[in-house]
Amino acid sequence: MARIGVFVCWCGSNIAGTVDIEAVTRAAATFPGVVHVEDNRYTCSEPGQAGIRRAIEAHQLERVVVGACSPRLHEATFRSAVASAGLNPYLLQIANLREHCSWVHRDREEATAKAIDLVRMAVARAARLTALETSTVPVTKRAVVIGGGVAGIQAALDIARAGFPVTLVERSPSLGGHMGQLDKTFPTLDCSACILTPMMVEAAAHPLIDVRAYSEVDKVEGYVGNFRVTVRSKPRSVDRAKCTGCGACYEKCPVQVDSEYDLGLGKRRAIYVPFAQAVPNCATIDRDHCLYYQRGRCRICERVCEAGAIAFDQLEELAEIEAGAIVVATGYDEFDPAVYGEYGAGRWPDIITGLQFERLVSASGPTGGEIRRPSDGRKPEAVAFVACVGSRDEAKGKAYCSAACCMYVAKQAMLLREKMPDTSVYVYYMDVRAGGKGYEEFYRRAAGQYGVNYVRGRVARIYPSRGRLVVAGEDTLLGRRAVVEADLVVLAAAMIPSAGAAELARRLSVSYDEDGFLTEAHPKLRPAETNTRGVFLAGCCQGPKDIPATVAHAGAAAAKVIALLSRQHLATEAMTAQADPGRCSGCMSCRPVCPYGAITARDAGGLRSVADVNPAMCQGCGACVAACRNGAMTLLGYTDEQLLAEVESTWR
Amino acid sequence: MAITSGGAGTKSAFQPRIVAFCCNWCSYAGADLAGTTRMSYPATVRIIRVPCSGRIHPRYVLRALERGADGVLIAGCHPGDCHYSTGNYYTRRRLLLAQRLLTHLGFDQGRLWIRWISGSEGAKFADTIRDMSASLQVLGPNRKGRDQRA
Amino acid sequence: MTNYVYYPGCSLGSTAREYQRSVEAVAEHLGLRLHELADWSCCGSSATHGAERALALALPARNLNLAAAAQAAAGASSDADTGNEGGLLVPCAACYSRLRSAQAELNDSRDLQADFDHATGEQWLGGNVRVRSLVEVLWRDLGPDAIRHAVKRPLAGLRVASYYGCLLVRPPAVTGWDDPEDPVSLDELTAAAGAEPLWWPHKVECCGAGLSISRRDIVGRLVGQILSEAIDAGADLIVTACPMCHANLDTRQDIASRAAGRPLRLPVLYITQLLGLAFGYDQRQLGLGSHLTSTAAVTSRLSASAREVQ
Amino acid sequence: MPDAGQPVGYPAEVLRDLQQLVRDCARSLLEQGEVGMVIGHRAAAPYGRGVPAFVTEPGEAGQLMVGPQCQVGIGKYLLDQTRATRGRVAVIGRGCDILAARRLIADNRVAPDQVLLLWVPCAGRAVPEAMAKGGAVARHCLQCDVRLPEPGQDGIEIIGAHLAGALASASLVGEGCLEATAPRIAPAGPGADNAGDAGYERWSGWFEHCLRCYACRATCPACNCDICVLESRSPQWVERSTALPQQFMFHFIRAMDVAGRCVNCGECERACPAGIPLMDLQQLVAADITELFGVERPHVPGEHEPLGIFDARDPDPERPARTSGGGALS
Repeated sequence: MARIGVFVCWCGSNIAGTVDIEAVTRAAATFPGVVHVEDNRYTCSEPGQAGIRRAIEAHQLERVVVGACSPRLHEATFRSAVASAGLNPYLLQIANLREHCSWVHRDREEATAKAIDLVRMAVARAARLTALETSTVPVTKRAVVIGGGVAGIQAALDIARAGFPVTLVERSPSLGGHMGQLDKTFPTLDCSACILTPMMVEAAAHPLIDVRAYSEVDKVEGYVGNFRVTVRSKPRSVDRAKCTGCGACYEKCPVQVDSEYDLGLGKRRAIYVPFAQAVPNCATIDRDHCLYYQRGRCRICERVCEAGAIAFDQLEELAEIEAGAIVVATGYDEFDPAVYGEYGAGRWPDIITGLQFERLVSASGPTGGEIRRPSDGRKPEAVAFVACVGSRDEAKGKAYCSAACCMYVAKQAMLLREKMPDTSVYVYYMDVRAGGKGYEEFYRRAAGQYGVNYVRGRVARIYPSRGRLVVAGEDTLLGRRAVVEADLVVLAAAMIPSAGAAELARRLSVSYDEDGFLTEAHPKLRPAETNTRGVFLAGCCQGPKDIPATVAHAGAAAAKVIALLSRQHLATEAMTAQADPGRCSGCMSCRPVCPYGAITARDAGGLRSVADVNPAMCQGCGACVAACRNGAMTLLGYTDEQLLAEVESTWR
Repeated sequence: MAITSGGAGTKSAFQPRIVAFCCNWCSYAGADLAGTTRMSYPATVRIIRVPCSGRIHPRYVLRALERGADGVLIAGCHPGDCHYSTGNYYTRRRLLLAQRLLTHLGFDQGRLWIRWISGSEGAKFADTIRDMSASLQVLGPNRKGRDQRA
Repeated sequence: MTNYVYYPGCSLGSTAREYQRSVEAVAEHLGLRLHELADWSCCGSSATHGAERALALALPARNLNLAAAAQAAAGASSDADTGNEGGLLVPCAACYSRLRSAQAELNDSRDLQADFDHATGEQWLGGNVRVRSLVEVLWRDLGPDAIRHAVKRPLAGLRVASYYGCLLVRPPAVTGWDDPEDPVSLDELTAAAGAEPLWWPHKVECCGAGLSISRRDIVGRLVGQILSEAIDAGADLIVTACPMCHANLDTRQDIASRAAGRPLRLPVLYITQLLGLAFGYDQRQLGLGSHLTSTAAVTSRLSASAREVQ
Repeated sequence: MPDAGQPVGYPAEVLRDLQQLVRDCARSLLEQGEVGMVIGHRAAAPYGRGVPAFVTEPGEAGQLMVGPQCQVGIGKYLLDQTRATRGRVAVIGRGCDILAARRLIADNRVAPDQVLLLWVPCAGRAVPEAMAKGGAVARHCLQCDVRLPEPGQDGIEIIGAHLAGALASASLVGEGCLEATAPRIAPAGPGADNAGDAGYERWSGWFEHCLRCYACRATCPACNCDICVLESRSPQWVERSTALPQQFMFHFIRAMDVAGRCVNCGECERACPAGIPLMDLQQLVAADITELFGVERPHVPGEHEPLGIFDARDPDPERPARTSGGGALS
């Protein structure tokens, strides 16, 4: 039987006022294993802690029970006191005599009786406590950021500026993401490229940032502090070191292809740089369309390239990167409005999406910023915007609100009115959601001084008639049909997680919701973290966001990464689950309930496999213990023996 | 619960015994808050602190009754707010089923309470203990599955 | 030869005789064996389903129960997963919609089933009767190719606006065999018959049949818009599969013209009449004479194009 | 009314054909070396009851039998035999035997590639005592929905599919035995005989006779741990004593651990020497799982255990349980 010391705290009159301390100490002395009892006015005070240390030495105490305030207040305090006396800090048990007793009961007799019970429970539990050690794992001082849009760039820059190396992985040939396609940004109407380009350039130039564009994450192994990320770099067929981005190659290239950057509104060549400010400014050959790869001849680009950068035989490269933390910034895609047959997107060329309109209005766009109909190049006399296409529609689209559309529609409407004051602009909307600094004012300006006609109601049908587009909807405020003849219709399509995000999430064992957005660790308190320790979220991969929210989110993720990477070692939880390989029969019922993917099946030989908990990933919730039928799984610090000891001693 | 009599202090003939398993992050904190805001509830409850309600095996319920409890409270974070994100969802399934099983065996459903109490719901914790005590007083002492030594 | 339990519905015996006749002709030509449902009664659509929900469920449910029995007897499959065999064939879009909706509602709720049992004194058995629209059967079971092969006289040069109306393909949860907003089944059938289907915007706009008697002003406007769009699209005629729509579009062209402020004259045929022509049946067999708006334009055009062929 | 000799349900000729098919199948499997062992049933003296047969030689295949006399479940023997046998092990059994095998596979106790499952149509397991009174099958067989093989399941072959029809319509209960085959406990609830005190007394009555022989655990395919919590001394959940509280704890723990994993094979109850209606209890729990969590056929081992997953819309103990929409007619 372990030698137990009990320390009862008066907490001034907070406990002593209602609880008969003397009676408690008298009772405590009779509990099995108790060899020393004392009481202090304030056990948490320096003299009080000194008393504990003295007693541990004087009476060779092996367990310490403190009857005082809530362990949520002073557990840490007393643990260090116990530790300073050379005892393992986890050999301490606290009885909550204040919050759970003296403060909630008025009757001295009842309160005292309960206090005695609480101390008995604590003593019984203490007798079964075991020494626990927090092991540590080293931290690889590098972060991998997946996704090179504004979120990824922001996160990468913040981390690099704090002095940690970053690998920035981007799927497409250039950084920039969707923000790089935008013309102006709300609510300031400043030029998107003007704020994004410097960030892209700094990221590319930063000595600590290794930009790997035209690359994808193949595999992720390991755990917090010790990830191994396999990055596959697709062959550009151009030597990045030699290419100067002069453009000679794509001026001469004979093949024309729809430009991804211009969303099909403009053309690019088979060898191309997606856009003028692309980073890295290096050409890429689209092997699916290049004549040489398809038919074996041409090679004009090779001839005209003075730098001799063309490398037709380039192979894809696999790189394994050791990293301590991972930031997911995979962003969003546009919802395909073709789902709405009644809107005719995809059938009629003059019905376009919000992102396409950005290209149409952008000076770097296919029309040089002149707004013309894709069909006949005519300038539209009337333009209709339809908000919430795919958003807030459980029937055909997504249940959620895409957050940015209301504002960008207002912005696009303003830009239109600025460029062509004679063009009338209509906006069909459900509600205008302008919850952001300066947003409501911005929307008011659009509807007011810019003279944009806002029509509250959903559009039922859009169809061509006499060379124009009839937008038939309802004005729910006036309660009548609202039919408009427009020359151009812009559908504000919903944001959905970018293609492959869910697949990536599975590789990271990060959960995602039914819409495919990655799940944060806590909706309010840990919005940039995931339940997989060491994996963080930035931007729209977690849910629809506008640029300010995305940048803030990315900064938050970066801060978490910096905090993690600035540690030499990570202390693992001391109170983690542990599978007894001798008892485990390998049914793995524990695995699905673990929110951290910390449990794996380990071959135990002889056709047997057993559960194995990675202490670095385990957070000690104990769900696996309740899922385990035969008691092979235990949670250190909350073992069945310890809890049962409490249950069995609740009443005399 | 309709009955609210038999609150703190009343020395009625029978004072029920409640064993409460509270998750550290929400319900245990809620109980703390009830204290710091000086609420009062009957001294009928003994709280056992666990990291998450998901740690609790249904076995504990019967064991508590076996060892003299008249009622058992399992308290965790509200569904969706679990500190470990999903623990209490499993608790909900497991203990709802345990409750059914107990009734199939002839136990009174009212012996097991499952409640979601957040760290800010000190009042809810106090009310829960008050209501539970009252209804257990109506049910009377638990004989079923009870070890006579307890 | 495929067997179908056949539910004609009230209109096919009265205002839509020509639909009845053309359906039978087409069925015969395509080898669909129709067994009329014995003792069938009103499906509860139009008047009832707006008036009283209880009756609007009890009436169709009764017919579905009969169908279940009939199917069992006829040995036609009543099992959803045995492919394209059999089912309860309903030519009228309104009847089809009512029967399907009621069935879905009852299947979803034990309480409603109990109420039905209570109300009718029989037990709900209609749960897995396959209620099939005629168009669905022609388009899905047989398919455009089969139609194409059955064609004797291609309707070359005929420009057709297919009008689906509100009930044929809606709501998707209940029908689910064609796009509710941009359906194509009728268009593909007309194309199979050698005619030229036109894309036009008012395929599924409401024609106001429900208000045909009470609010002629509204009906005039709605029919006016539909006819104008069809005419502007260059249609020679409209085809439909709904007696309600047909009656409305066919008989309201005067007030429609008044409402639109332009003369609107356009023949409205049932899809089966159109197919019948392509299959070589003559106008009388198909009841082409019984329309208020003359179908002469169509038939003359056909004979014209036929002559060109010779 | 069939006489005592003739088995309930199985028409004699069907039984004969089925038996032949089973023997031929087993023989060829062993001859071709497809498997190292076939687990089935063989007749044992003196009453000709079916006992487990572990056939390793083609010559022995002739001793295999099928039918109502085969009361013992054989699926769980895979646990030992797959470890003891070189080559795959085949189970030729009824739906419940197949489910038992699938339970072991789902629990990672047996590797799918170690076993070959052959599903034989079934008309229930006879209850020995009922033979005299015209014959009856075990109560849980009446609720059984896997008597006839379900085609198209990978890793499972079907024997005698063409004979299933004949068994589908088979009568399962002789007139003399209707009462004997009625469930012994009804769902708890208003008026139910095991609700509240009355129910507790009934269970006490049953549990008083529990010998703690562990036969229920030994035969249960869902109880397949190598080391059992019911025997653990630390933590000690159940004492060796057979005092009533310990009995309740014992059976509560077992019922809870098997909840959502029980394959409805009825082995626990068949093996129980004290005649405790353990299967009825499990069926109540299974019904709860379906009602509470919308899990259909919880006795069929699936990808997840019902208690190993959750649905955010599960009924909440703080709010009254979901109810179906109110009626519109009448």
